[in-house]
Amino acid sequence: MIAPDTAAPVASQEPIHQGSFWLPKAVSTLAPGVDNAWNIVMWVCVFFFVLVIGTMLYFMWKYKRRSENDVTSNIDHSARLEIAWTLLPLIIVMALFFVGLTGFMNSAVAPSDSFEIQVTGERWLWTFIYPNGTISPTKLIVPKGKPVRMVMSSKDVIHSFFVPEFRIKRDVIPGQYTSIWFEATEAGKYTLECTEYCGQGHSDMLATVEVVEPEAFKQWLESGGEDKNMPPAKRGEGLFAKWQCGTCHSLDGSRKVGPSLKGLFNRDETMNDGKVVKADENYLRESILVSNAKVVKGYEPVMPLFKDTLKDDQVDALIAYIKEQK
Amino acid sequence: MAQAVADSPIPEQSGTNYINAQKGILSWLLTVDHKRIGLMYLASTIIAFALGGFFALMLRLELLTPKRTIMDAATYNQAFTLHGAVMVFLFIIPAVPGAIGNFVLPIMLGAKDVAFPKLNLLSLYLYWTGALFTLSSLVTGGLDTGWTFYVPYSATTGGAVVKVTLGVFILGFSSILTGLNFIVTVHKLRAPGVSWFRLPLLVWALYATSVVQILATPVLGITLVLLMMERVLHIGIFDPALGGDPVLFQHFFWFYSHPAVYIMILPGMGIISEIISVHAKRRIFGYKAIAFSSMAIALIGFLVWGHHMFVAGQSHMAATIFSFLTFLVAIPSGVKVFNWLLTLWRGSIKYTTPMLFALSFMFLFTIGGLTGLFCGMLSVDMHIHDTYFVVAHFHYVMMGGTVIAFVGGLHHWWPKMTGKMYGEKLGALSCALVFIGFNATFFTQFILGSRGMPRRYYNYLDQFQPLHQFSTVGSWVIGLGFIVMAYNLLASLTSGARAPANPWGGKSLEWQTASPPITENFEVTPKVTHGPYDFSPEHQ
Amino acid sequence: MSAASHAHDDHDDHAHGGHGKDHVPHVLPLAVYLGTFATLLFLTAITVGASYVNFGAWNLILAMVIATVKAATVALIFMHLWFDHKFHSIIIGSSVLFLTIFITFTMFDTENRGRAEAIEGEKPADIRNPFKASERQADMMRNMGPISSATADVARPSPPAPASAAATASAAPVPSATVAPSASVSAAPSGSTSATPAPSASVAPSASASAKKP
Amino acid sequence: MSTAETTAESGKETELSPQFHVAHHFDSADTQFDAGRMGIWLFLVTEVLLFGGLFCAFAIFRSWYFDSFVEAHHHLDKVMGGINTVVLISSSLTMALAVRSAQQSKKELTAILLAITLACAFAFLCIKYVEYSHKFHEGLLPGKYFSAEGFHTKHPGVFFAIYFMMTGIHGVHVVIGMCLITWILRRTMRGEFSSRYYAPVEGVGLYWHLVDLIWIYLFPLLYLVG
Repeated sequence: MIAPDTAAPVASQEPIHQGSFWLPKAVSTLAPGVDNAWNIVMWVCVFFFVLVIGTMLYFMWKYKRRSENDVTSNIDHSARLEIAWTLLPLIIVMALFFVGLTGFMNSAVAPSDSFEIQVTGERWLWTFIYPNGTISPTKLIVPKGKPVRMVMSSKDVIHSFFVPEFRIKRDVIPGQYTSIWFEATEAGKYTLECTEYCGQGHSDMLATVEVVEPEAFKQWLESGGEDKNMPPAKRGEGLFAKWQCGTCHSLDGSRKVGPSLKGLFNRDETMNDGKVVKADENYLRESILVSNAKVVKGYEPVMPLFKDTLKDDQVDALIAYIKEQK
Repeated sequence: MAQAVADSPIPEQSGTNYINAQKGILSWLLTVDHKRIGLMYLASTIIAFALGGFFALMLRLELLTPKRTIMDAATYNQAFTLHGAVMVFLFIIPAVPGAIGNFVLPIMLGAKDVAFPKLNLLSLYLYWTGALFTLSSLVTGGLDTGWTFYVPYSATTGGAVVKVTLGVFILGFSSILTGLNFIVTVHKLRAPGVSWFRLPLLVWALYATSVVQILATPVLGITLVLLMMERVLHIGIFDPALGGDPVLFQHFFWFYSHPAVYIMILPGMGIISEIISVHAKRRIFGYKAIAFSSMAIALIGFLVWGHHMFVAGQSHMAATIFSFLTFLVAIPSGVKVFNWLLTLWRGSIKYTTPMLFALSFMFLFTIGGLTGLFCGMLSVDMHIHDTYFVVAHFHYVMMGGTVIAFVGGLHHWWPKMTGKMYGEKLGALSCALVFIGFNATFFTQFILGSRGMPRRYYNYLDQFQPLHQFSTVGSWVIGLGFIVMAYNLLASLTSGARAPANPWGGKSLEWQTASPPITENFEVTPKVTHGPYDFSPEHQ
Repeated sequence: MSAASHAHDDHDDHAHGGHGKDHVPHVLPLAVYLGTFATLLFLTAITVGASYVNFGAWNLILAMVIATVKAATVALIFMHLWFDHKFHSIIIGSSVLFLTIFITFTMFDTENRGRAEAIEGEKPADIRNPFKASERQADMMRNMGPISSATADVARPSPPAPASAAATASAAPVPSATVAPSASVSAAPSGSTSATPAPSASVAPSASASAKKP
Repeated sequence: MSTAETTAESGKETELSPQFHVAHHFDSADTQFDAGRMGIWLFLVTEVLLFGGLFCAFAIFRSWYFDSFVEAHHHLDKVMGGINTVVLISSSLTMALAVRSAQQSKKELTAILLAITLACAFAFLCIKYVEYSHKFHEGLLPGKYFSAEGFHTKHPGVFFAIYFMMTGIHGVHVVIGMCLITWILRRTMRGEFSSRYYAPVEGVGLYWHLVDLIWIYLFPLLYLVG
């Protein structure tokens, strides 16, 4: 069963599980293809490395200068040799190219029956939208053994969708859709990293990919990702963790990218246009949904707009949780 | 450095030479002598290298622990951006053509100076102006976009992006002028008897580099102008909201920046051809093959820039074409390495410091070049793109290649430049330190990268900490190696033995004149009768 | 190069500012210049005239051909390329060649976007919210060839994943009823940007395009 | 046209271009001039590629937003563009004739022709100013500032972004050309150029012809075809 979202916030990030010395565990159908391409080019390089450096070391030992008037060879070219070490490497690298191409083509076009999830990347938060409207930030839950196709676009700068265990990576670009697909072969939790530099929180822009059995996935999907009959404040706490509000808003009064929420409720806040506003329920609701409407003095309007992603009951739960922050 | 050279009390040489021909700061700042301009380029680029190296050590220090160690995320982002920008635009592109090329190329051709001496000085002043603009971002607002300035981040973030883009735009002109000067010099100012196939291979390499500088740098110019227009006037060519395309910026940027990595490596390869042949006292093997592979690298280098964008939303057709051509550009580099290898065969190798650097270049550049095959394969690149594997690859090729070659060339021509001999033991020690430190730092990064550690990460997963710590210790050893080298070279200025005209027994023209040479390079323009690597007995 | 033989008896002394023989310029007759000028004006007239006629795609090609002929005339005669060292022609020729490489290789990318995956050719209507589809996009996606739920149930050769999850999960092409969280905001009195309750049908380009099997 | 004949014809007893000596590192005047010309041609390569970036952007966005490009280019004034083309071509002629007369050591004729070229360049800029003010007035501005009505295609802003970048940078190069021509004009008045030494005139001439050459491509692409 998938832990409901309102469980305690994810303590530490999921590690990348190592498969071999070099590569992480192979958990998608594409991974074996990439791994054997890796092994092929690895052994080709080791062979050429040993050949070149071994010869060099041998020459260094054999032809070191014995006396100042050593007579050195005058042979300074051989057309056959030049042709040999042009054509042979050419053939080898062409083979490498085709090995790389096959793997790439498999990953380029998703199977037609793949399950589609829409991914939006925005500054330091991954959000996954399922076809039935369920929205799950920072946690991508996918069925095992079923091709899943991510259709991605960014809301601000370029990010990149990288799951080491699935060996897939594709940039997420504003103003354009990009797509990548995978079929997970093993249940478990894996890390999704952003690999295109996107600013201060680039290294915090992680998400967890949870591969689950298809039945568990179906139940989770129907439940819309959370159970409704929890006390609002508790649900608010879960949502606060799920949407990673903590990266910008602290609860202990310290200043981060956004203002702290400690003792915020019903306090008078001065906006950057000088007006003083009471932080009542309406102010909190509006600041969550349309954050750039009112910005506290001395802060930047960088908070994402949640008006299309958070439902009313979720906003109420969050407000209940903020009220508790004394 | 140049100041130390100019003012340090070099014991009175028997004759006058280009250093003591005129005295005083103005004689240096307004000189049109290619050797003095070369020395000033040397001093400026070494200061830039020290600054870039300092940033590198700060980065590695920060990565000792997964979370915050010594600086916060914003400072870290500025540090890796400036490390990249300073090292690429202020050191590795101008250093070899500017410092060693300016000094050695005219003498190797038997010419008195480069074709346009005043343009050469203008190139130096443009370098200083560009450096000023770029480094001014240190104090005003900083720059945290990475040295690649990817849009839309660079078009929307705060900081001194316009200042640095202007700085790099001016540095581009400095690079164009140097390239232009070298091409005309090689065509028009060869001494009698110096045919195209009697040119030293460093001249071929610098010629190929200049061709790339002329053809590629203007596109960087227009890219930066469009970026500045994007930021200031929001014209919308790169801004998706206004109909533009961020990936188009990457095409424009990499159309310059990939040939730029060949601007970086080709002069280094030229230096290696010189050092290996002279210190193995053997004719270079496959002269024509090496010369033509320099030109081949320069020209094919223009067809492959898309391999930086395999996963960047580029069409799959383009990715396939670029991957195919990327493998073609690997062939000439291979040909060069094999020919250098054969130059050692039946040679008489003397393990002087330049030779030690050349041999470590062979080791490191081979690893760098081979790991390029990983990045060229489309499916493998899907996994290792923008991870530490790519960081390790380009450090092996840029630092293990160009920097080691530059330092080897510096030691090789140090007697010619300063008239002083450096200490061989300290030189060997510095080479060993740099070699060991380099491998410790960057080979671990191959492992980090293939295990999934992304690039430009301030916080990283705990599982990568041991490897990062090992890499940081390695970077300290590199730092130590360069400090020993700096001490060794600077000390030689004051207490070094007087250098003979031809300490290594080289056969190319620069060894046939005094060290340090007179301002005119040669009393009478030499008449050349045979190739630059003719160590055969009758020409002993 | 052995110790370069010092040619002491070299007669035309290079050492300092050779007086050597003067440069004799190559001067063209006036008629050549006026002829080129007339050609250029004539070609300009043709290209302007041709632009009023609609040849479809040929307009661009014709304009480019005429422009190249004019450019070549200016370069060969006004800029003396015809009478100059051949290397100067190679220089300017190489610049045109590398410009062509730059344009064609970049267009390998921009012209072929969306050929492997149709979705990659599409541009979202609203950057800030890429998956709140505009009507045009939804229609386009709809008639991209819907995946009938039948195909989704075909038992796959690989371990037979229970089809039930796939059936319900695969996006039915019909705009799904569940309305995305309607952002009904009890408009704060002063909120200038109160988001009107937008019943955003969350059909985005989610009907996965009928991409070809790999 | 040997040197002796031109000296007699201009009836000047003063020695031609007295201030000119072959530079110490060149072995003859011919090599020095060839080197200078090759240097300028290499610089022209960088100019071609600088504008090349804009032509590439034009090509890509034209193929993407073909309808907005065609619609937007109707708003450009073909007549003004045509006049500008004729103006630039004639300035190219007068520049070439100026180089020719410098080669024949005809100081006055060179000065007159250079002045005419300057005048043409100035006329070009005036026409450009008229066009720009018309566009500013109608709101046909690049990217964000595009505020003209009556457009039913999506991206006319991109067309005007490229239009302003291309003609803007070309205009900057015309201004640089005018400064260079003024510098050459002053040196001609001081009698520095003759059949012995006219390299700077030829160099500026090559630069000016390239500026004209860029416009020869700009005009059909932006004004006629769009």
